[in-house]
Amino acid sequence: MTFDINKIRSDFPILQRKIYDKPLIYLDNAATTQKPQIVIDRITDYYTYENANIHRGVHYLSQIDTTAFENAREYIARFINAPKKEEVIFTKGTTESINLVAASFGRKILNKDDEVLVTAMEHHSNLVPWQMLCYEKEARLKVIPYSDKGEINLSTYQMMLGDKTKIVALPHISNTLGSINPVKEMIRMAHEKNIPVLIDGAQALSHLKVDIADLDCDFYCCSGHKAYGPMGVGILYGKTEHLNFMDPYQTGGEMVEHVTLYETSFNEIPFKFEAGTPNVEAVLGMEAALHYVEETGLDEITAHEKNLLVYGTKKLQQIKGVQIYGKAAEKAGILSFLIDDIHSFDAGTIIDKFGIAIRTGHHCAQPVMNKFGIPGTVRASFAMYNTREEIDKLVEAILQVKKMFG
Amino acid sequence: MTFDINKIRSDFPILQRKIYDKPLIYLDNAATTQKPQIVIDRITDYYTYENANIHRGVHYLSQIDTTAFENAREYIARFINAPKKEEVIFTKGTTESINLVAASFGRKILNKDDEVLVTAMEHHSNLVPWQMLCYEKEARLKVIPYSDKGEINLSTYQMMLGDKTKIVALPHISNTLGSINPVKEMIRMAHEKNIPVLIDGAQALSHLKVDIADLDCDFYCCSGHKAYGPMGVGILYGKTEHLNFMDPYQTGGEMVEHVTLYETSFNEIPFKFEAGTPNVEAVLGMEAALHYVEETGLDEITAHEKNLLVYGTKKLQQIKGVQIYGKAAEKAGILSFLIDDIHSFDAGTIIDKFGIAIRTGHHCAQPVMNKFGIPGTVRASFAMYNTREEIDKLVEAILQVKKMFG
Amino acid sequence: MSMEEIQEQIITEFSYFDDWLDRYNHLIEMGKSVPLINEKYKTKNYLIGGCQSRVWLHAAMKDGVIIFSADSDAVITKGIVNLLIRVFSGQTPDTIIDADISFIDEIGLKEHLSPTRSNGLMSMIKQMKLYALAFKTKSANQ
Amino acid sequence: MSMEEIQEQIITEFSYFDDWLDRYNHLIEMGKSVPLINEKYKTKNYLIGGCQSRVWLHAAMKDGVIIFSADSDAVITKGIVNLLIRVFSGQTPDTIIDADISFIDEIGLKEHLSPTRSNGLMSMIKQMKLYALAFKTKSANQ
Ligand SMILES: Cc1ncc(COP(=O)(O)O)c(C=O)c1O
Ligand SMILES: Cc1ncc(COP(=O)(O)O)c(C=O)c1O
Repeated sequence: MTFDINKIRSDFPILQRKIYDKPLIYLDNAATTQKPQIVIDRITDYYTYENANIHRGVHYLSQIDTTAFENAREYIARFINAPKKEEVIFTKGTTESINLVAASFGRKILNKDDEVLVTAMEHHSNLVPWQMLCYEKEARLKVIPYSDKGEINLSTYQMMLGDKTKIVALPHISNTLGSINPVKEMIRMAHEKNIPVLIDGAQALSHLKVDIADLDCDFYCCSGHKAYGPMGVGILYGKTEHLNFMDPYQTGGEMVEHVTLYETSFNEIPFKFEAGTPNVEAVLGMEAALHYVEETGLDEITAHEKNLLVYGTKKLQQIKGVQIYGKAAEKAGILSFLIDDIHSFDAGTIIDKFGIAIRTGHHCAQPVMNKFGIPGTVRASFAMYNTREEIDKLVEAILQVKKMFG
Repeated sequence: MTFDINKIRSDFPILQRKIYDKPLIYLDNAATTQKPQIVIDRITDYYTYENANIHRGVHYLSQIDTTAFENAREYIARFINAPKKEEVIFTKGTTESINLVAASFGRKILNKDDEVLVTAMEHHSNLVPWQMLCYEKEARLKVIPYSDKGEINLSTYQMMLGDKTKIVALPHISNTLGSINPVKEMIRMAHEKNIPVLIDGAQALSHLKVDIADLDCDFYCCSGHKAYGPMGVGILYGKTEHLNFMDPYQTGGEMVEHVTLYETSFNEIPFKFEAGTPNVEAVLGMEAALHYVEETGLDEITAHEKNLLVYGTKKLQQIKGVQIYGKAAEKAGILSFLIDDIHSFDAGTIIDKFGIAIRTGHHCAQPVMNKFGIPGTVRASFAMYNTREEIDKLVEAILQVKKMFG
Repeated sequence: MSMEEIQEQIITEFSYFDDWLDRYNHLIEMGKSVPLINEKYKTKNYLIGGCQSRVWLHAAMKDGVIIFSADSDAVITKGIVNLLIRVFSGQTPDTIIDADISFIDEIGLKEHLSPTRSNGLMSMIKQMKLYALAFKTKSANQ
Repeated sequence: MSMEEIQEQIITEFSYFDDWLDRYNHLIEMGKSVPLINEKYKTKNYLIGGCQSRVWLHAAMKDGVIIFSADSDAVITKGIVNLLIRVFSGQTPDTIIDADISFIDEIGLKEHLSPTRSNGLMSMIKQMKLYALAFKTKSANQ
């Protein structure tokens, strides 16, 4: 497999457009990725030829859609190497997946004075649900610290795993610092004490190989839209034993088996957790996206993004006054920085004028900002279609920022 | 405005396709509607030229998307005549909207021995969440009966509204019987006793005028995909006072205002209830769909569907052995029936062979089936693009069914 | 007859029908001759989940082969059940466990093979194979 | 000067700049001359929500007109605040309440007008109008 960046770029129609008469340079991939033509086509085809509500329909369209939907589940399960396809539940995104686990699993196992462990580098979506749960249960949220480089200290972590720890929730990759956390090792350590672990993989899917069976995590959460797929779909992977133990989260529609006015029995997994009409469009779109990633070559994508990170880091470090946040040895293509003491909003406003899409602010990870005592950062995050030339343009923009606010 | 059925039909590309070499006759609209080309185009355009994550982004794409998203909220709020646009919350569908209210409102106001009122004609999505809530709170679910015709008796209902009643949940239109319930009057009666009312409007949006201000309901729930819009988006309308009183449902992402590791304050409505990356694509698609409905003329659509209902009812009644379920005086374009004592699955399997998409089974309303002592019905449900000729074809198919199983 | 032979027979039988109408009429005919389950087995325990119509399936081991009987409240479903019983009933557990069911595709009933919950064919086959597995395990343990 | 005149003045001022770079440089210049808020008002109470940068806004009534002072931790935001203060400060509550703010569009800063939570321009204008309304109500009640 050869990684042909020109072909890849031509597969993403939005990269042909101009912003303020300049070619779009899209470096906001940690927020959401762009979509290749085949994903757009899949959606168009779906609504043009196939659209129907699935499950239980006897008519032709409903049948082919149901087949397509369940085949997509099977493909996606294989893509993340989930042991069983029924362990893959479709949600609307990472945030919902985590909330589902907090509500249906956390609420059932957590008691007063129990502990939930998270890191200090969480996205709010993997922090606030656990805060709320602990508040409700009078349990304690304990926070695993990390170094200024953005690395979790494994021995501190191991010490924190105690008799009261009922669940550990970790980000596979930090959306702010870019750290690729040693989750496999951390899962192993937790399992030694029989503690289940949830991984927030929002930043990992389609950027590095997600191998559920190898990780042996209890739950894995991710979003389609951050992995070249459509908005409105996410995955919750859960081990069968947990999913069977858990109560349903939302109820109604196809997730029930038998209903009388006063009693209801629930369907088996995964349907038990998929209340309401599923987002068939988005599931099929996500399947197409992961297909595209597989064909392009996930290892090659990972290597390409790592290259960009190394190149970008070097280039930014050459600019006087640029401070990079997040210097873990194992790091994904996410580059947070500040220029002198220029506010990220000021920097971002000017960088935007170059047609460059970067994100500024706290990136929904305010505790990370608090740690470093800053209100926000500028963040460039890479995807398979980014190039060194784009990073050079970013550098130009940064130099302009320095000139204007210097 | 003239209602040009040929133009309308040509706007829905799927209607050009064939099933088993016969033109598709799509009569499963209560399950999900088909999409006009402009909805498909809106989605394609979005991913081809505009896609970005919204809110807080300073870059161009994020800004125009945020504007488009919030404009869509404003347009949709106006479409349903909601008093304020912040009262319109985007969810993934009716089922989620109802679950949200049950969890964030119901759970907060309901105590032991309190009562929740629903009808005996609910879709499971407006039944099971209340069952579960009552179970959790040791409260009582009371069921408003209806006549064999499918009409709620208002004086019985009024008598059931008691001191212990804390919430009433009603379907605007029954998805099985087609009854258009007198919800305005029922809301008024409940309000006389200060009881809030939730309306399940899944079958109403885009079929008849939904006028929130006029209804004065406390909550209104509906889905985009049943109103010519994309899958994966729904609406929860809620009165400001309730929404402010309610706790968030899901947490994480943009719905927070300020987060430290141990404390979080929440954003204002509607954002407080929109955790995670919103489904921008689907919201814009839904806006396009409602636009299309407005341009076509909602009153004309309602009249057209009523015409089809009257015609279809007459035609079906002319077939010996056809029994129609649901004969309310006020009825939407939903026609449930059985042929002799032929199982709905048998009938549906044969009708499908004519290229006709109808639904069979319990339609996620098992209590309705129990009332009539049947395992399921065959259901034809109409949308703006259906025609009398299509109903004639359905009649042909039914005659064939009679011949085969007679 | 071996299972393959029965499948061939069924394929030949169906090959006489050119269109869906005749195929389904044949299926409906077959629905009438399904080996009826003893009424006492028409209970929840013998019900197969995941079908839109109700299907009861019973299995018994006799002289090393499994004998199936079944019923359904829908006629087409009965016809399908009958097909399956013709193929599987009277076979050994091992034959059933390893059975290839592609003949269903060849007789033009593929639509019933979709992995949905709307029709029960897949559930029926799964249940029959589960019975076979159970009997096999049981006899291995004896 | 009337509010319209000030707006005209600002539009003329910006019309000298052809490109975004000069316009933003001008805005940054203006950011330096914002009427600084008294440090004691730089508290949570005077913070405007919904801005990515922090904006503190204070208002006082003097001789029938409202005097605004403000600050922000971002320079561009300060520039925008300054623009708004030039237009609104020293005007009567009624003028402020009814003010048309389309001049922002004309000077090429429309991008800051989007109804988002990512920038605070809309929030600032809303807050200024709220102050005006509050002062108006107060003096009506006296
Ligand atoms: C009356 C009614 N309520 C609720 C629903 C659930 O809607 P959704 O599946 O879009 O959440 C439906 C759709 O099947 C319905 O007809
Ligand atoms: C690490 C991490 N977790 C969770 C999320 C939330 O994902 P979503 O908004 O798709 O639910 C994000 C995305 O912003 C993220 O980066």
